[in-house]
Parts: sequence; C-alpha cells; structure tokens
Amino acid sequence: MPSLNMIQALNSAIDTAMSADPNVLSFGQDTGYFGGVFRVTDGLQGKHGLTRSFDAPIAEAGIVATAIGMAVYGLRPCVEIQFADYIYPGYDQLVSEAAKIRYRSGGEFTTPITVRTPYGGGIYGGQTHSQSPESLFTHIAGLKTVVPSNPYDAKGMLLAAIADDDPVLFFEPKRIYNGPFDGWHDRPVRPWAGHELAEVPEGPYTVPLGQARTMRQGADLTVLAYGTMVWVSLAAAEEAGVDAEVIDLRSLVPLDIDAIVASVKKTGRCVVVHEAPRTSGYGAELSALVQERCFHHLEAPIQRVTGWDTPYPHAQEWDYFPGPKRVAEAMRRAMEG
Amino acid sequence: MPSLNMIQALNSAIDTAMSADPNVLSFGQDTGYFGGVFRVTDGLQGKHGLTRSFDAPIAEAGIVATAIGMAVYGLRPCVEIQFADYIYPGYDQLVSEAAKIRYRSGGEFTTPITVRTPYGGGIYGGQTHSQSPESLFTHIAGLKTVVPSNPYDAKGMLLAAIADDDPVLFFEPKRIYNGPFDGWHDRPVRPWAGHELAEVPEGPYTVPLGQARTMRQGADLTVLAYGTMVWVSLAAAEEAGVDAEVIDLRSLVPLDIDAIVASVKKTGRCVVVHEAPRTSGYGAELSALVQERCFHHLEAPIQRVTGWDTPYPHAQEWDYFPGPKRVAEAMRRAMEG
Amino acid sequence: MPDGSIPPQDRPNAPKLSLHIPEPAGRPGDAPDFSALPLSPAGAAPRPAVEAAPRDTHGLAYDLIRVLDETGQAVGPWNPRLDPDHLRRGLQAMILTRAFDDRMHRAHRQGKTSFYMKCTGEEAIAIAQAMVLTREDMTFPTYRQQGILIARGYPLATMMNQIYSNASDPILGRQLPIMYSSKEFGFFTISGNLGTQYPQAVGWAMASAYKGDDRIAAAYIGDGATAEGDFHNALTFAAVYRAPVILNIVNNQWAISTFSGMAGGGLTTFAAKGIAYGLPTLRVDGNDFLAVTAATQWAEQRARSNLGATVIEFVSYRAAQHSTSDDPSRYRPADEFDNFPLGDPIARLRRHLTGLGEWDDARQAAAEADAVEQVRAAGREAEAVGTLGQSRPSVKTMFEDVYAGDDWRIREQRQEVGV
Amino acid sequence: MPDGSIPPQDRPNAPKLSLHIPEPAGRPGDAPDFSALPLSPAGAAPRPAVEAAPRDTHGLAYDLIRVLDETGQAVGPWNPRLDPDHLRRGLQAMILTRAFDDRMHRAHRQGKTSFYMKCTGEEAIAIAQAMVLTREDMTFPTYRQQGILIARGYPLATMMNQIYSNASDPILGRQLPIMYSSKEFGFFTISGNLGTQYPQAVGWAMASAYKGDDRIAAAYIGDGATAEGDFHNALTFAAVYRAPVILNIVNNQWAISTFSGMAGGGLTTFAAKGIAYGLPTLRVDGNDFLAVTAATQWAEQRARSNLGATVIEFVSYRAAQHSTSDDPSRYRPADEFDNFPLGDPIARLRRHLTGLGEWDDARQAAAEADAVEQVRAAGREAEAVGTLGQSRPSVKTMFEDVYAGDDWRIREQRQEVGV
Ligand SMILES: Cc1ncc(C[n+]2csc(CCOP(=O)(O)OP(=O)(O)O)c2C)c(N)n1
Ligand SMILES: Cc1ncc(C[n+]2csc(CCOP(=O)(O)OP(=O)(O)O)c2C)c(N)n1
Ligand SMILES: [Mg+2]
Ligand SMILES: [Mg+2]
Repeated sequence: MPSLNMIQALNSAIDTAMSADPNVLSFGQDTGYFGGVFRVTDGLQGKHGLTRSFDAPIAEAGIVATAIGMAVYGLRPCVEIQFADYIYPGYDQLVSEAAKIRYRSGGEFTTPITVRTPYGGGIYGGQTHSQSPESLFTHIAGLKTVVPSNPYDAKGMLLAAIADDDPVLFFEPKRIYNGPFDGWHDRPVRPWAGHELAEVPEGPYTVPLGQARTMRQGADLTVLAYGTMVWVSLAAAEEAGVDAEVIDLRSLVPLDIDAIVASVKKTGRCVVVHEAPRTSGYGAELSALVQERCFHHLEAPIQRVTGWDTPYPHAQEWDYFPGPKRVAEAMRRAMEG
Repeated sequence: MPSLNMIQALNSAIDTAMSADPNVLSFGQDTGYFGGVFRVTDGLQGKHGLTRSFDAPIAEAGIVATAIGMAVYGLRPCVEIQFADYIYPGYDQLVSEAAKIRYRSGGEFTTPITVRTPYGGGIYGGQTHSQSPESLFTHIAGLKTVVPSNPYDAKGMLLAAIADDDPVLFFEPKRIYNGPFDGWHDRPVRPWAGHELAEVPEGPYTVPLGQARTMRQGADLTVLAYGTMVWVSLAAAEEAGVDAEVIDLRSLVPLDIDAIVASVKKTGRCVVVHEAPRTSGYGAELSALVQERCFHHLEAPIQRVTGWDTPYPHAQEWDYFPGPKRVAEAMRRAMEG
Repeated sequence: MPDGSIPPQDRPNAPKLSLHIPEPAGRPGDAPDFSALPLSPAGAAPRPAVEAAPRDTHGLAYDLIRVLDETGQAVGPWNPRLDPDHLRRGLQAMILTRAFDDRMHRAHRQGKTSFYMKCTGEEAIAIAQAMVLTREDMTFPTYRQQGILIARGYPLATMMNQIYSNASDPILGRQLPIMYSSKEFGFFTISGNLGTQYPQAVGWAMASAYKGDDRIAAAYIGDGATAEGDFHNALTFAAVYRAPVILNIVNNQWAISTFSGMAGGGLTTFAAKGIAYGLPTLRVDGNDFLAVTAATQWAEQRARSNLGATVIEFVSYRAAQHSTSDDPSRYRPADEFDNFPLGDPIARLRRHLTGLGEWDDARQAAAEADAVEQVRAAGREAEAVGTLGQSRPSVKTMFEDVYAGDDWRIREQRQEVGV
Repeated sequence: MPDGSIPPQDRPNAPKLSLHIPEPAGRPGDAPDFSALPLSPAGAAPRPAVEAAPRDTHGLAYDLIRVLDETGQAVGPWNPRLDPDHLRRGLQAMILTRAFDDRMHRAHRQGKTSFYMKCTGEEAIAIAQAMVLTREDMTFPTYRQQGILIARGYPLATMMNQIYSNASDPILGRQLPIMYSSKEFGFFTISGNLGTQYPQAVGWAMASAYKGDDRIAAAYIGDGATAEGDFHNALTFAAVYRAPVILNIVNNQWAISTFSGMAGGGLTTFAAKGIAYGLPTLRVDGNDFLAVTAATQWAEQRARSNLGATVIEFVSYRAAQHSTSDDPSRYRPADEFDNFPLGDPIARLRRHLTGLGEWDDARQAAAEADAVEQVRAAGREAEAVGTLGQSRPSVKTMFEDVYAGDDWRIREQRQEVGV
C-alpha cells in the first residue's frame, strides 16, 4: 500500500469520488489549473476535465451559495475555502441556508455539499492563516463538522463526507499535512512516509463520520482531541508520564458520545484540547457533555487546554499554540485535582 | 420616574447618547424616518437630524463595515441589525475586523461600535425571526456580548455599550420588549408599566458591562440565565418550589465570573438556561467554567435547559421554547442529582 | 522620501464636506411624485437579437421596455403576439392571485395565521414569467412570487395549509407563513433571509449546464435586497460561468419603509447593475403582462441557447403594505399606487383583452367571482384541517429532517419532550 | 390554473446546455498574449470636467487614460503638467520601493522572515496617489501598497521591524509580515482578509463628511478581490451616501494563479463596475505615473468638492510572484511581464524625465545606488534589533490590546504562561 501524506490522501479521495460519481465536482480559489495553494486538487483538472475541477472567483459566499444550488439540483460539490480564516463571508450561506434547507422544505430539497478548508496554526501564518473556527459550525443544527488527523482518515472521511447527504464542514489541520507534527517545534519534524496511518488504500473506502478513534489506550485519564492536537496530546502523555487514553474525536458533529463516556467512566479524569480560543470553543461543549454524563465518575475537574482568548499572533506563535508542555501540565493537574 | 418599556428605554438611551456626544449616530434598515420595525429609533431623526439617524441599504455587512470605518475615524456608531437572524452577512466584518483591529494595529486603530439587534423567540417568527446566535460572538476574542433583561438595564447597558471603547454586540430579547414574559404563553402577559425595573431615569446613567444581577436570592441552586430566560427562570423557581438563586448574567463577555462562582459555591447546584440550541451554546461555556471553578462544591451535574438542536420551528414554537416547565424540571433534576 | 502632498494648514479654503442622506420624493401628507422614475413610451425601446452582444443591450438598462400603450394596444418590437387564450389565462391567474392575497390578508386579521404578505400590483411579473418557463425550470422566488405557484396550478388549499401551519402543511409547520416550497412545481423553498437564493439559482443553473440538461433557472430579488453581497456574488458567478439563469430584479419602489433610492435607485437604474458584469440587461414595465412575457422569452432563449444569464429589472410598485406587520401610511404618501405611472397590471391586461374583443365586463365579473369561489373552496378545505394553533403537524416532526439520518442529540431531546 | 409552458418532451430539439469555464490566454509554455486587453493610445481618452455627471464619465470605463506615449512624451487632456521635482521624487520613491522589495524578498530566502510580498511593476499606483493625497487623508491599502508608506517617508527600518516581527515591531509581532499599520502616515492597518477594508474606507469617508472635515479616504482592492461581497457593499454605500472616497481597483491581471477573467475581467472592464452604482468611473494606465496622478487629482477634487466617490481601475501587471509562497512559472507564461503592453512604470517615468532633460543615466545610477544604500542602512538598523525568532516583542504583549481594558480571562491566561 502506498504511503501518502495528507495532501496526497485528500487528493486521492476527491479523485476517487470524481471517478466513481459524475455528480461530484470540485472548485475553489486556485484549485483548478494550479491545483490549490496546498496542492490538494493537483492534477484533477487535467484528469477529469475543466468543468469538473475549476477555479472560482474570490467570493467565499458565492462559492458556498453556488455549491448549494448545485447540490439542490442533484450534484455533490466538494469545494475548497483556501483558509478557514476566510470562511466567514460564506458563513451566512452555510448557517442560514445549507444547514436549514432540508428542514425548511420538509425534506424536499437537500444540500449534500462538502466544504474543505485548511485550518489551524503552527505555520507562522499570523492571525489570518492560523484560525480554528470549528466550534462556530458545531452550534448550527443541520451542519456536520469533522476533522481528520492522518492520511488514512483524511481520505476515508472525505469520501464519507462527499457521500453524505448533509452539508459537511471538513477541516484540514494544515500543520500536519506533511507529517504528524507533535508540537515540539524545535525538534525535527517527521514526515508521514512510513507511518502506519499513512498507508492509504488506492480505491474507495470510507471512515464513517461520527466514530472516534482511540489513539492510545490508557487508564489514568482521557484526552479528547482532534486534528494536530491528537499528535500533541500523544507527545504530552509521554512528556507527562501519564497513562492517558487519547481519543481522536475525528468528528465533532456527529460526536461519538459513547466512546467518550465509556473512556471517562473508566479513567475518571478528562483533558480536552484544541487550538481555538477557549471561550465557547468546542472544548466547552465537550466539558459540558462529560460532566453531564460522567459526573459521578469524575475525580477531578475537566481541564481545557486551548488557544488563548486573543487573536492568533505571529511572533509569539509558540506561546499561543497549545504544545505538549501545556497539555502535559494539564494532565498533571487532572491527576492531582 | 417614568415607567418605560424596553423599546422606550432603548430609545431613551440612544437619544441620551446622541444628545451628549455629537460623535454618536444611529443607522440601520428602516431605522431613520420610520424609526425601526420595532420603533427603537422612533423620533431620533426628527430630533437629531437626517445625518444622525438614517436608513441603510439592506446589506448587513455594509452596515457593520461602514460603522467600523466611522469608528476608526473617531465616531461612535450605534447600528441596528433588524433581526439577529440576519446578522450573519455581517459576521466576517465583526469577527475578522471589528474584533481584531485594535490588536492587529498595536492599539492604534480602534472600533468602538455598538451593534444592536433584536433576538430570540416566542413571537411566532419562525426560523428567521427567532434565533439566538449570541454564543457565536462569545467565541471571538475582541468582541463583547451583552443581553439586557429589563428596561432599566437596557438603557444603562446601551449607554455603557456606546461609551465602551470596544465593539459590543447588544442583543435585545424582543419577546420582552413590552413586558417581562415568563414563558407561560397561555396566561395573560404583564406589561412593563408599574414594574420596578421599568423605572428608568431620564438622564444619563450606565450599567457597567460585566456585572451580573442577582434577581432572586436562594439557597438551593443557582440559575444562570439572560434575556427572556431570566423571567422564565423566576417563574420556574416558583413552579418547582425551589429556593433558586437566579442570576441575570446581563453580560456574557465580559462575564461576571465572581458572582457565578460565589453563588454556585454557596448552593452547590447549577442550572444554565438559554434559548439557543444546546450544542456549543453559551451554556456549554458556562457549564465548563462552573465545573472548572466549583468542582468540589458541586453536588449534582450542571443542567442545561436550551433550545433544541434543530432550526427554530413555527408551529411548534412552544415545544421548542424553553419554558418554565422545562426549567422547573431541570431544577428538580439538579436537586435530586 | 519626502511627502508631496499639501497639508491641511496650507489649504485653509478647502470646502467642508457634508454627509448626504437620500430621501424619497414624498412622505405622508405629500403628493405622490414619480418624476424621477425614468420612463419610455410603449414601443419605443429597441429589441436586439437574442444573440446580441451584451454590450449592445446596455442602452436598454436605461430605457423601459413597454408593449401596452395608454390605450391598451400592443405596440412595438417587443410585442410577443400572444394568443388570446394565453392572455386570458394570465389575466385569470392574476385575478386569482389577488383574490387569494385578499382572503389570506383577512385570515391574518381574523387570527388564523401569524403573518401574511401580498403581492398586489406585482402579479404580472411572477405570472407572466411562470407561463414562459416550464415547470421543470427551477424558480428561486422571494416571498412576493406566489403568482408562480398559482399560475402553475399549485393547489390553493395546500398554500393555505402552509399559511396555517396546520397538520397538512407540506413543510410541517416549520416555516413562517408564505414560505412555500415545492420541488414538483419548480419552486425553491423560500428563505426568510433576503438575497441568499440569488446565487443559489446560479449554482443550480451551472449544475444544469454541467449535466448537459436543458433546464434553466429564474431568480428573484427585491430592489432593496440588491444591496446584499449575495446579489453581487450571483451576478459575478452567472457572468463568469455563463450560467443559464434569468436574474430578475423586482423594483417595487419600496423595501419596507425604505425607498429604492437607499439601494442606489435614484442614481441609476437597477438594470444597470448588469452592465458591471458584462451581462445583457433589460429594464421592463413590470405591470405590463406583455412586456414581462416578451422580456422573459428573450432571456429564456438566451439561456437555453447557452448564451448565459440576463439581468431584468421589472419596474413595478408595492401597492399593499410590506407585510401584515407593516403600516405604510407612516412613511409614504397614501395614494402613491393610484398615481403610479405604470398603473395596475390587471386593469391594463383587461383593457388590452377588451380592446381585442376577447374580454368584456361580464367575463371580468365572472372571473372575479370564480376566483373568489376557488379561494373560498380552498379556504374551506384548509380550515377543515385547521388554522394556526388549532391544528399542527405532530411535535415529533419538529425533530425530523435536521439531518438525513439519526442524530443522538436530537433523539435524546425528542425523548425529553416525550414524543 | 393551467400551466402555459411547453414541457420538455414537447421540445425534443432543445439544445443541450454546457458549462463554460473561462481560461487565460496563455499557460506555461505559451507565448504571452494580451490581445484581449482593451487599450487606447496615449492622449486619446477625453477628460470630462470634475463636475461632470457620473453618466458622462461612463465611456471612460472602456477607454484607457494614458498620458505617456510610446516615446515617453506627455500628451493629451489628462497631462497633469507636474513640475520636474515632483516627477523626480516619484521616480525616486519607485526606485526605492523596488529596492526595498528586492531586499526583503532576499531576506525571506535567508530565513529572516516568514513571508514577503512584492509590488514590482505596480509601484506607480501607490506612489503617485500618495503624492496627490495628503498624509491626513486615510488610505485603506492592500498588501501591495507599500509604496504609500515609502512615498510618505515612513521609516524603512520600521517597515523591516514589522517584517521581522522583532522587538521594535510597532504592531508587536501580531501580524504577518507586510501587514503594516500607521495612523500617523494615514495608512490603515492591513487586513489579511481580502476586501474588508473597502467598505470600511467608505465608512471613514462618511464620518469625515459627517463631521464637516475636509479629509478624504482612498481604498485599494485587487482585481480578484472585487468578487467579494464587500466590494459591492462599498460601492453601494459610497454611491448612496456620496462618500468622499477614491475607490481604486488595482487590476494586475492575476489573483495568485487565477487570471482576472475569473473575476469577470474578460467580459468587461473592472472600471465598468462603477456604472452599476451610478458612480463616475475612470480606467487608467496604472504603469503611467502621470496618468495615475491625473486621474487621482480628478477623483480627489470630486471628493473634496462634496461630489462623492470615484471608481478607478488601474491596469497594471503583477510582475513578481504573488508572494514568497508562490511560483508563477507553474501557471502563466514566463515572460508575460516583458511583453506587457503597458511596460514598466519605472522605465517609463525615467524615459519621460530623460526626454524632458531632467534626468539621465548618471542620476538613475545614483538614485539606484542611493536606494540600495537606504535599504541597506535600514536593514542594518532592523537587523540590529533582530530578525524573526531572534528578537520579538515580549510574550506579555500577546495578551494586550484584545480589549481596551482588563479582561479576567486574558489575565488568568497570561498568568498561566507566567508573564
Ligand atoms: C438578510 C436580511 N436582512 C433583512 C431582512 C428584513 N427584511 C425583510 S423584507 C425587507 C425588505 C425587502 O425589500 P425588497 O428587497 O425591496 O423586497 P420587497 O419586500 O419590496 O418585495 C427587509 C429589510 C431580511 N429578511 N433578510
Ligand atoms: C477573504 C479572503 N479570501 C481568500 C484569501 C486568499 N488570498 C490571498 S491573496 C489572494 C489573491 C488576491 O488577488 P487580487 O485581489 O487580484 O490581488 P493581488 O494579489 O493581485 O494584488 C487570495 C485568494 C484572502 N486573503 N482573503
Ligand atoms: Mg422592494
Ligand atoms: Mg490581482
């Protein structure tokens, strides 16, 4: 099986979906001839033709809106928002329209769109190339929000998202496109090559949306993470010397609540990790759910390790980014608490 | 002291601010000659002139963006978004710009804008005249988000918001514009007239943003609510026969964390109430904060009473709206817990 | 590097700027004044070939395409030469639409529903268009195109069930009254959010072209809502990808209490918006059934011939209040509609048909009576199911259709309600 | 009501639609081809009075205002008749800007910073405009108007401090390199989000008018970003409220890898966008320092005389890569800039000044050497503070300026970091 990085895996997913279904098409800013600024759609125009993989005007609202119209017609558009930081102009179309069309039409019109977008920090991108806006979508009934953390899941989840009959926000943790960065930014970075989760089957397969993956079994505490933070959390468990159970949520909505509850009931302690600012981040929802469902099992307060409640800085990137030290610190607090 | 309803109190606040400071102006859709679809800006154009209270094109993004530009110049615009359900086109300007201009310019440029918008359900408005999107703003560092629950606070908080040097989202619970609706929708509705919180001083005064108000002292449990839900919670306490301490948060960001923690440490139980859908609503953040800070004082899981994770319906309004029965039910659960 | 500019202290005589706030020609108490509205005599506007280059149509953004003259005769190059049957069906649909509006407006006053919006004075636009397009073409309407459903023969009782949010409401009481949805009738689910449907229509049309289909889309937007960013997105994408869509702008002079000048209407025409995108543009008398038909046929042919989108401004007037929540006597002269230079679309088509000898007062009276009776019969049917609050879809349905499949949160919440 | 339309089965010969995807004239390996770019000879475009009605300027949306002819002479009604001193200062600022860009681009390759963006080929636009406007006027630039700061004499070392995110960065390392901000120099904080500044500039200008001030605003947007809804909002509000603002569109033919046709550039001009709003429009040779100056003066006078906004499209070419993250050889012909019909703004102004006898090769060489030396000196100063990672503002500052006052969350988080 070939070893692919996340970019190649995502490319393979779109290619596979387009090959299997003529109703799948891809567009976005610079995604056509050039293949996208991160090269995720590289080669698709050449292979599938101009009308199936093309460039779009710089109008995120227009991209989402036309994708909705196409989906209403019967297509399955997979569009790219160049950076998640630029998704906000399309927010109204996603929240007021894509999320509600099935409901408000009594199920008659549906919007199976997939909106892919690179998100997260760690690339010295400053405040407009580093944001993690996922929680803003989890609040919206009718939308699904997913985040793969490795090449295998990236392909399988993207194929599941494209096949899904509901609108899916597909957040790609750009910091781990090329390797499972664990937050130790001054150590050499591993590439995906050779990693077992980089073994990506060539053909079609799906990773169902709504199923978490336990990345590390553990007895001491449960870590809930997604995207880059999965790798940071694994590094942190090592750093802290804690026998952590690290759960990669993979899908925020739908959430694998059973996996979470089972783990926390087992460990009695929980740390939630994300890059987005703390206040009203998805960690708040996770914390609320865990305390609602595992209250009598909890031996310590649930800890949140998150980005700060400030915009994302440039020079102080590594003081903002929740790295293994901060996660390890929270693990220790959870063990004491 | 005159007894004002919330609309009159808000009108008085803008009038007072405009009278005191020539840099304050008001605009929005239908807010000029007509005085706004809810009449909040009634009479201001006649009194202060065409250039100080005027209509705007139907472009929420344009309204927010031009307000930002005016604020950068040195004015203090107070703009209206006709319904909070229509704020999303302006979301990018609020999140990417208003919230970040002070930070990204090293404090050189600032955006003291106030964005007023009627929100919430209970008026048979269907899915696009009933939404409660407040939590989507609380996630954004740099924005303040406040919600008054009565005429006195409405005026004092709006004056504080206009005077505030940061962008403030000012959510007006439209269901209680005319009276403190407590969620018993089949009982006669009281008007504000005669209510002690409807005694609104004529001149300037402010209610500082960031200070909660304890609406009812109680020993059994703490209710955290805002907007219409304050009145629903008070009715629910009666219904449940529980000695609840009902805290009107008034301001979500900045949050009066000390008041919350003190109360929960005293009661050991907590119910959080809002109209917005549950997942990633502001109740999640409140729940997370309370369990982080009061873990060892909590005797039962924190309960969330919220709108459902569906769009806001029309026919089933009263099955969606969190009324006193549901809040009372949660209080009982919290007491058993 | 030196700064080459003149500092303010060196230009003490610079004029002081002042902020301009546009105002309508009249307010309550004033006489109606439409002198700022550019008009053309019937028959005067040229008709370019359907294959014309967009730029060659741009003069038409400032003219007004009209077919019916003052005497009710059809004149000029845009005369669609419709057969009398088509005209009669159009007139009947307009009469029926008006009767429906009147009835439902009353139903709101009687407490049978929470909300209603009429399209009085604007009936010709939706109805003439619906009669040019096929039911397979998809329309993306606003709340003022109920005429499409009525022209296409959608059951009036079903419309009322939606308005009453009763147990037979096809959209299960989920939306505000009048937010119809019917895939079968080529009527896209109406959104409460202004403008959002406009670029969606472009996407739908792109999809039709992508699939080698022959169906086209038609989208509607009000004068006020053209200010939304979605309007711009729609026109950009339609032009760039040559989408087979008709982009209609219904300029009824008002957006709630705000006159069309606040959307830029006083500075140029709404049709001129199309020029910015290199799209062909037509400005049409929206109260002239024949002109609406002719312009729509022209745009439809362009779209079906792969020549892409057309922008059409229909000039009309919102004769009634914005909605049942509104009171126009507070912000505009009372008798504007009576003085509107383009008149009433029903009266004008009636006069035309009468002039042709294809209609008379008796037929008019019969058509009106028939419309009232149709509406009454539908009303009986819908009210037998129930009006707002008396009857409604089961509470369980509130928890359905959020997603295609099951969602544990919603399941648990439904169980909490006990349904 | 019957449906009057022809169902698809009755029109079996209807043509199949197909989706149109625009493509640029050339890709890597192709010869550059600018034949689709509408040009006018220098001196040909008429110059309307500053007081002209907007509609009388609309022809200029399709012409190209040019002053410098092929031989470098200034011709025609738009000749601004600048004194040689002004021209020399402009040329020097352009040379300095180019030298600065080259140096910082190298600094990125040397790992001194994370990112850089050049404005090579587009220097005339920002610099000529900055020299017409005063420092009190507020500019709302994109990342390609560094020329404004340089023309206004902003310290180069301070620009570098920002680029290096070092301890002397005036915006405290908070933004990506080149996202300058300077209130004192009338340079609004650059946003990474395209288009957002455009309607903000309109709001600023409205505020200036509201206060009876005499300052105006100037906003910049790229060809690609005109597709954003914010562009539409800006033009609507500017037109409706007659805001004293110059709305510049810098059409440099490319938006990263996407040619301007994807924003509608192939269908009409970008200047024509202004027609939609009834705004006056000019289309200008952006590589002609004199034409840029003349057009800016015209728009500035309109704005200062309370006549409102002007839309100006500057036709230019993005000679360098989009940014240091980009490689244009992957998507466009390699030698497009060499074949760009409007040439290089520095070469053209140099030729003009030389023709006037006000410049020569020696002065050119001296100016270039001086520019390099200024940049080098600034580089020494900035690097003495430190390059990216070597030096930075204190971590404490990361927690400041989120709000005007204290916020307990941020205070606690700062304490958690221990700063
Ligand atoms: C995004 C959005 N903003 C505001 C509103 C509130 N609103 C409803 S109708 C209306 C006026 C629309 O005017 P116009 O577009 O001219 O259409 P008309 O009602 O005249 O048919 C407004 C402001 C809305 N529904 N959606
Ligand atoms: C809202 C938003 N969408 C997308 C981007 C990513 N992006 C950065 S520059 C750019 C191209 C801009 O092209 P243009 O407007 O022509 O300006 P130019 O770079 O040519 O000066 C894109 C798509 C962004 N910064 N902001
Ligand atoms: Mg209107
Ligand atoms: Mg460009």
